[in-house]
Amino acid sequence: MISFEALLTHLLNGLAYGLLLFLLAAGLSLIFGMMDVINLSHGSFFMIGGFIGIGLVGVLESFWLALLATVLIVALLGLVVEVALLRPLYYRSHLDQILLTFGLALILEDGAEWIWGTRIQSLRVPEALTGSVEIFGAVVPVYRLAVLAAGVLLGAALWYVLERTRLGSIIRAGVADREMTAALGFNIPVIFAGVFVFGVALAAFAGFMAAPILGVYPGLDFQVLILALIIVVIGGLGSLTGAFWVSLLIGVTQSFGQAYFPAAAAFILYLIMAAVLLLRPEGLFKRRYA
Amino acid sequence: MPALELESVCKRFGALSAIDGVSFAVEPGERVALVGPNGAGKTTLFNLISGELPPDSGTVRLGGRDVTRHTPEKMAREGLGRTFQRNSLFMESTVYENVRLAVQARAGVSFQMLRPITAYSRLGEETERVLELVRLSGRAGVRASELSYGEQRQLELGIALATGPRVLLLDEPTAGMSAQETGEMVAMLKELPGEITLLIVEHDMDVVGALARRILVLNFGRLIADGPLEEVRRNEEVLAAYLGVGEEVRDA
Amino acid sequence: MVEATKPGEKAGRFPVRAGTLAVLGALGALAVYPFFGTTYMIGVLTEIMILAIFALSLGFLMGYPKLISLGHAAFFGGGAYAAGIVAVRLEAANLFLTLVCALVFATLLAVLIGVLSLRNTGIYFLMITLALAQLVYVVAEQWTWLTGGTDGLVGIPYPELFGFFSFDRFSFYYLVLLLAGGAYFLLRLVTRSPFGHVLLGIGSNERRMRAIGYGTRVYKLAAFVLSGAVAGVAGALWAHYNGIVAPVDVNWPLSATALIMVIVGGAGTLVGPMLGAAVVWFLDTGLSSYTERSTMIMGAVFILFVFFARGGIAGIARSLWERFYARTGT
Amino acid sequence: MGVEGIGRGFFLRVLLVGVLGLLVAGCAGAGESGEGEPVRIGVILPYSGVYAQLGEDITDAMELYFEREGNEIAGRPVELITEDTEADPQVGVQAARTLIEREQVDVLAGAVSTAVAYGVIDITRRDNIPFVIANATGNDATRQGARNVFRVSASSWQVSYPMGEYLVEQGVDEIFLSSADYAAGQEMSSGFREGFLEAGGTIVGEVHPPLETSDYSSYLTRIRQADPPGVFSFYAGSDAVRFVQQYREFGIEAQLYGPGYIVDEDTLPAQGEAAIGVRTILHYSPDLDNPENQEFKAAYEEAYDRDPTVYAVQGWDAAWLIGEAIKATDGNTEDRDALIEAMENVEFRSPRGPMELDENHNPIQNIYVREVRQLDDGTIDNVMIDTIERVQDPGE
Repeated sequence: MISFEALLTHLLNGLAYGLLLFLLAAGLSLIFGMMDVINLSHGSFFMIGGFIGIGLVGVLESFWLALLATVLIVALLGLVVEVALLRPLYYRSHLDQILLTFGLALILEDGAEWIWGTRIQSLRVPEALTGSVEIFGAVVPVYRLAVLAAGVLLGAALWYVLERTRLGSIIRAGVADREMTAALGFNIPVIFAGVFVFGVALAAFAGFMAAPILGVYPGLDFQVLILALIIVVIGGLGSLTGAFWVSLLIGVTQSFGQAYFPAAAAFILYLIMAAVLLLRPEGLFKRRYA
Repeated sequence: MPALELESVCKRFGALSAIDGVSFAVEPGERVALVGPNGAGKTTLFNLISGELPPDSGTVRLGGRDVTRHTPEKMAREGLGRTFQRNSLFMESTVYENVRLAVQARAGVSFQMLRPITAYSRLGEETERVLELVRLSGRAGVRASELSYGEQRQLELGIALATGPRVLLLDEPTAGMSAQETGEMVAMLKELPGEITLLIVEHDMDVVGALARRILVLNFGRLIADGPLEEVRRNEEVLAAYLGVGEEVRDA
Repeated sequence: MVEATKPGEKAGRFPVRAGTLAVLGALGALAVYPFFGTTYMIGVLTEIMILAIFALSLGFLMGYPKLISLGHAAFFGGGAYAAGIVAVRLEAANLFLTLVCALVFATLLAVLIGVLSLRNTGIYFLMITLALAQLVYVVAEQWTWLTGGTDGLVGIPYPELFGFFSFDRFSFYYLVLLLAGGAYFLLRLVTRSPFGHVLLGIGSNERRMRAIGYGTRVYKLAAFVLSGAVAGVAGALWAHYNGIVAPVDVNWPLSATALIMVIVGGAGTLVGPMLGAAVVWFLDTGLSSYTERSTMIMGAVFILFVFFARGGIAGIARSLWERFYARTGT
Repeated sequence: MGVEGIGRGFFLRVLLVGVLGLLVAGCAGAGESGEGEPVRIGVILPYSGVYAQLGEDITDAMELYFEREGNEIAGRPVELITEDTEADPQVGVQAARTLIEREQVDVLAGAVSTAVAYGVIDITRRDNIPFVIANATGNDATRQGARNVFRVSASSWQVSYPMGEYLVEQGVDEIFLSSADYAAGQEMSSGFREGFLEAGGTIVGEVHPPLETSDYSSYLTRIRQADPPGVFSFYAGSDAVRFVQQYREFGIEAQLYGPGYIVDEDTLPAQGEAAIGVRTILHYSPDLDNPENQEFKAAYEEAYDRDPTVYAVQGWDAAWLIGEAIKATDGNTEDRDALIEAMENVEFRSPRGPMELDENHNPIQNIYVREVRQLDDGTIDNVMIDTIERVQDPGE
C-alpha cells in the first residue's frame, strides 16, 4: 500500500521540516560553538522575531522588508543583552551565563505576553509562496520549499564564512585560544559580541520564517528551545555540521515515523536523543572548534 | 621483579607520535628522574602510566601485573600514586580534609553514610601522620585555596602520599618554587620511606642530582638515554636534544 | 564597601552552627504554627514544605557532587504517580503503602536514569537527564488507562493508617513537617559522613578523586539515587495533598523551578534550597494572586541572584553573619 | 563562591529586604474571613498562557451580568475574586484551594480545561461548594453526577455526536477522523464515531497526532491519499491554527468538519482565510437571531468594544446561574444545599437560545451547525446554517 508518491512526499516534507529545524537550531549551535554558552533565551528571540515580524509585515506591507527589519531589530536587542548582561559574566563559570539566559527567557516570555497578548497569531505569506506544487506526484507546499531553500543557503553561507574566510579563521582562533588571539591584536569582546548578536539574529530569522507554519504565541519559545537543544545535543554541542545533519535526520525520521508508526509519534524525538547519547555520549559529530 | 615496567608503549595524537615505543623498568625503592625538553612527552607518559590516557600499544606492568588500560582509580588501588604538574587540590576544603579524603580512599569506609566522618578515628590518626610527613601539621585548618604556592605543592604531595602508594609519580614537584621552598621539598622527598619507588619529572638538575641516581631522557616521545647522571650528561644525543636549554644540564 | 567573602578558619565554623540553630528554630515555629494559623496558611505551609523536600533533594545533588540535573521532576512526579496509582487504582491509601511504592518506584527510576546519564558530564549530563525525564513525561501523558493521561489522576485522598487513623489537613501538616525535618537531618547526616565527603571531593575535583582511587561513578550514582528517592517521597506527599497528579508534575518546567529554588536558596547548603522553595513559592504562586507578571518578577529576581548573590539566600545569610562576627568578635 | 566587586553590601541588603517584603506580601492576603455582607464568587480561569483570552472573555461577561444587576444581588454586594489557573491542573487546584480557604468564597466558577475541572470537582465536593464549569467539556465532569457541580458550556459528546448523525442525513457517509491524541481529543473522536457509525456512516481512516505537533505533513499526506469526501477533526488552540493552516497549505479538497473549537473566535484571526468553508457544530453561533443574543451582543460590544464569543456567552450564563439562584434564596449563601437546589431550578435566558439543565446539571440545548464565511464587511466569522434541537448528554 505504500506508494512511491507517498514515500517521496514524506521524504520531501521531512527534509523541509528538517531544514526548518536547522534554521532554529543554527543560532544556538553557533553561540555554543564559539562562546561555550548554551543560550536558553534562544527560543525567546525566535518567538520575538515572529511577533515583531507579524507587526512589521502589517506596517511595511512587504514580507521581505519586514524580514530584514525584524532581524535587525532583534539583533539590536541581542547586542544590548550581550553588553549589559552577558559580558559582566565572562569571567564566571559558564553555568552562571546559562542560568542568566534562563532568567532572561522567563522575563522575555512574560514580556511578550504583556506586549502582544496570549492569542496565537499568524504571519501571512506573500501570494507567490502560497499553495502547493506537485513534484513527481508528491505534494509539497510552496512555502515549505522556500524554507528548504533558506535552510540550504544558510547552511552553505555559514560553512563558507567559517571555513573559507579570514573572519572565520579569526573567530575559530578566538575560540581555540582566547589569550593568543587577543595578543595578536584581535579584539575578543568584539568578536564574541558579534557571534552572540549573529546567533540571536539567526534565531529571529528562523522565528520569522517559521511563523507562517508554526504560528506565534507565548509558550512557543520554550517549545522551540527544547527542540533546538535536542538537535544541538544530538549533533554534538557546538558542531554546526552536526546540527545540520541531525536536523535532517529528525525531520525525515519524524515524517516517516508519524506516518507509519503513529503510536510512537510522541516518543520519536526523545528516543532518538536518548539512543544517540547512550551510544555516543558526545553527540554524533565532534565539535569542530575549540 | 620490577615495581614498574613499560614495554614498547606508544601513543599517537592524530599525526603526532607523542610517545614512541618507550620501554624501561624501575626496581622497588629505586628513585629515577625523567627529564627532557618541553614537549618531549613527559606528562603524556605519566598520563599513560597512571591510566588517564590509554596507550595505543605496549604494556604497562605494576609489580609484575599487567595494568595496561586500567582506569586511574584502578591504578591508584593497585598502589600507584601521582602528583600533578599544576596543583590539583580540593580548593574549598581545608588541608586536613584534603589529606583525609586521600587517606579514606583506601580505608574501605567510603560508603558509610550515617555516621559523621569524625567518628572514624583511624582516618584522623593516619591524616595527621601524613601531614607531618609533608610538614603541614601547623596549617591543618587552613583552606587549600589560602595556602601559599609552596604549601600547595606540599599538599599536592601529601594527597598522593596519603593513598599509601608503592610507586609514586611526581610531576615537577618543585616547579615554580623559590630556592628555599625547593630546598625544603627536596629534604621532604629524601625523607620518604625507602620502600616507595619514585619516578620524578624534574627540570632543576640540582633537584635531580639530589634525589635520583638514575636518569631517563625523553625527546620527541622516544627514550634517548637511560643511566647514571654523569653518564647521561656526556651523551651526545642528550646534549643535542638540549641545545638551547643545554646550559641547564651543564650547569648542574 | 565590604570585601569579598572569604570564609576564614574561624568564621567558617560559626554559620554552620547558626544554620543548625536556625533550622531547629524554624522547625519549632512550624510545629506550633497550626495552633494560631488559618486553615489556608496551614495549607500553604504544607505545600511549601513538600516543595522544600523536593528542592532539598536537588540541592543535595547540585551542592555536593555538583551534578546539575534538569530532569528531577521525573522522580518527584514518578513518586507522585506511584502513590496516586496505588491510592486510586488499587484503592489503598495506606500511608506506608503509598510512601513505600513512591520510594521504590522513584529509586528504580533513578537507578535507570542515573546509570544512563552518568556516562556523561557537564552540560551533556544536564541534557540527557532532561531527555530521559521527558520520556517519563510522555509515558505519563500517553498511558491513559493507568495515569489518566492529560486529565491527570484525580481523587487521591489523604492517606490513612491501617484503617485506624485517617489523616486530615491538620495531621497531614505534621506528617509533612516530620518528613521534611527527617529528610533534612538524614541528608545532613549523609553530607557529614565519609560518603558525603567523597561527594564533596567529586564536586570539587573529580579528576583528582579518580587519581587517588575513587571510582567516582558509583558514588555519583549512589548520590543520584538517594536524591531521586527523597524527591519521590516529596512527590507522594504532593499527590496526597493536591488530590491530583498530572503530567505537569513530571514535565521539565518543574525541574527548572526546582533548579531556581536551589540557586535562589543557595547551592552547597541544605537549608538554602529549602528556603529557596519558600521564596520561589511566594514569587510564583503567592504573587500570582496579585499580578499577572509574576513570571517576569521571578525571572528578574533569579537574574539578580545569579549576578550579585551566587551563594543564594544561604550565602547572604552567611556573609551577613560573618560581617556581624567580624564587628563584634575580633 | 560569593560576590565579587563593588556594591555588594548594598545588593545584599536590597535582596534581603526584597525577599522579606515578598514574604510579607505573600502572607498579607491571608487571614481575612468571609464573614459579612458581600457575596464572594471565586473565579478560576487562565489569565496567562495560551488560553488567557478565553479567561478574559468569561470574566468580562460575568462582570457584565453583575454590573447590570448594580453589583448587588438580593441586597448583598457582589465580589468577583479571580485566580489564574494557567492550563495546569495543579495550579488550578491550588487556585481553587486559595479561593475556598483564604477568600472563603460562596461559589466557584470557571475551569477552561477539563483537567483543571476534574481536579477542582474533587476538592469542591469535599466541602459541598457549588462549582459552575464555565467551559471545560470533559464528559465525566457532569456524568459522575456530583450534586455541587454545574456546567453551562457543553459536554464533548454534545459537540461531536450530533454531527455524526447530521452528516449522514446530509449524504456524507465517508469520513476521515483526525484529532489530537489526548483526553479531549479522544472524547470528541469517540463521540463523533459513535454518532456517525450508528447513523450508518463509514470511517475510512484515522490519525491522532500528539499534542503540540508542529508539523502535520505526514498526517495530511495520509488524509490526502485516502481522498475522503470529508474530514472530522478536533484540535484546540495553537494546534487548531496549525492544523487548519497546513490543511489548506497541502491543498486538501475534502470538506473539513469538527467541533466549533477548531475555528472559534480565538483562533480565527490567526487562521484567516484558511478557515473559510470549515463546518462545525457548537452550542452557540454569533449570528443567532434571538432577542437575548442581540441584547447581549449590544451590551458586550458597548462595554468591551469587541464581539462576544462562545466563552463570553458561557461566562454570562455562569453569572446568570449564580445570580438568579442567590436571588431565589434571598441572598442566603450559607445553606449550601438550598443554594444548590435553587441553582437546579434557575430558568435561563441565554444568548444561545433555549437552555435548561438535565439531572446531572449539564445543559440541554440546541446545537448549531455553522460554516466559516467571509462576511460582507470583509471579516471572517462563523455563520449558522442549521440547528439540531434540544441535544441532551446521554448521562453515561
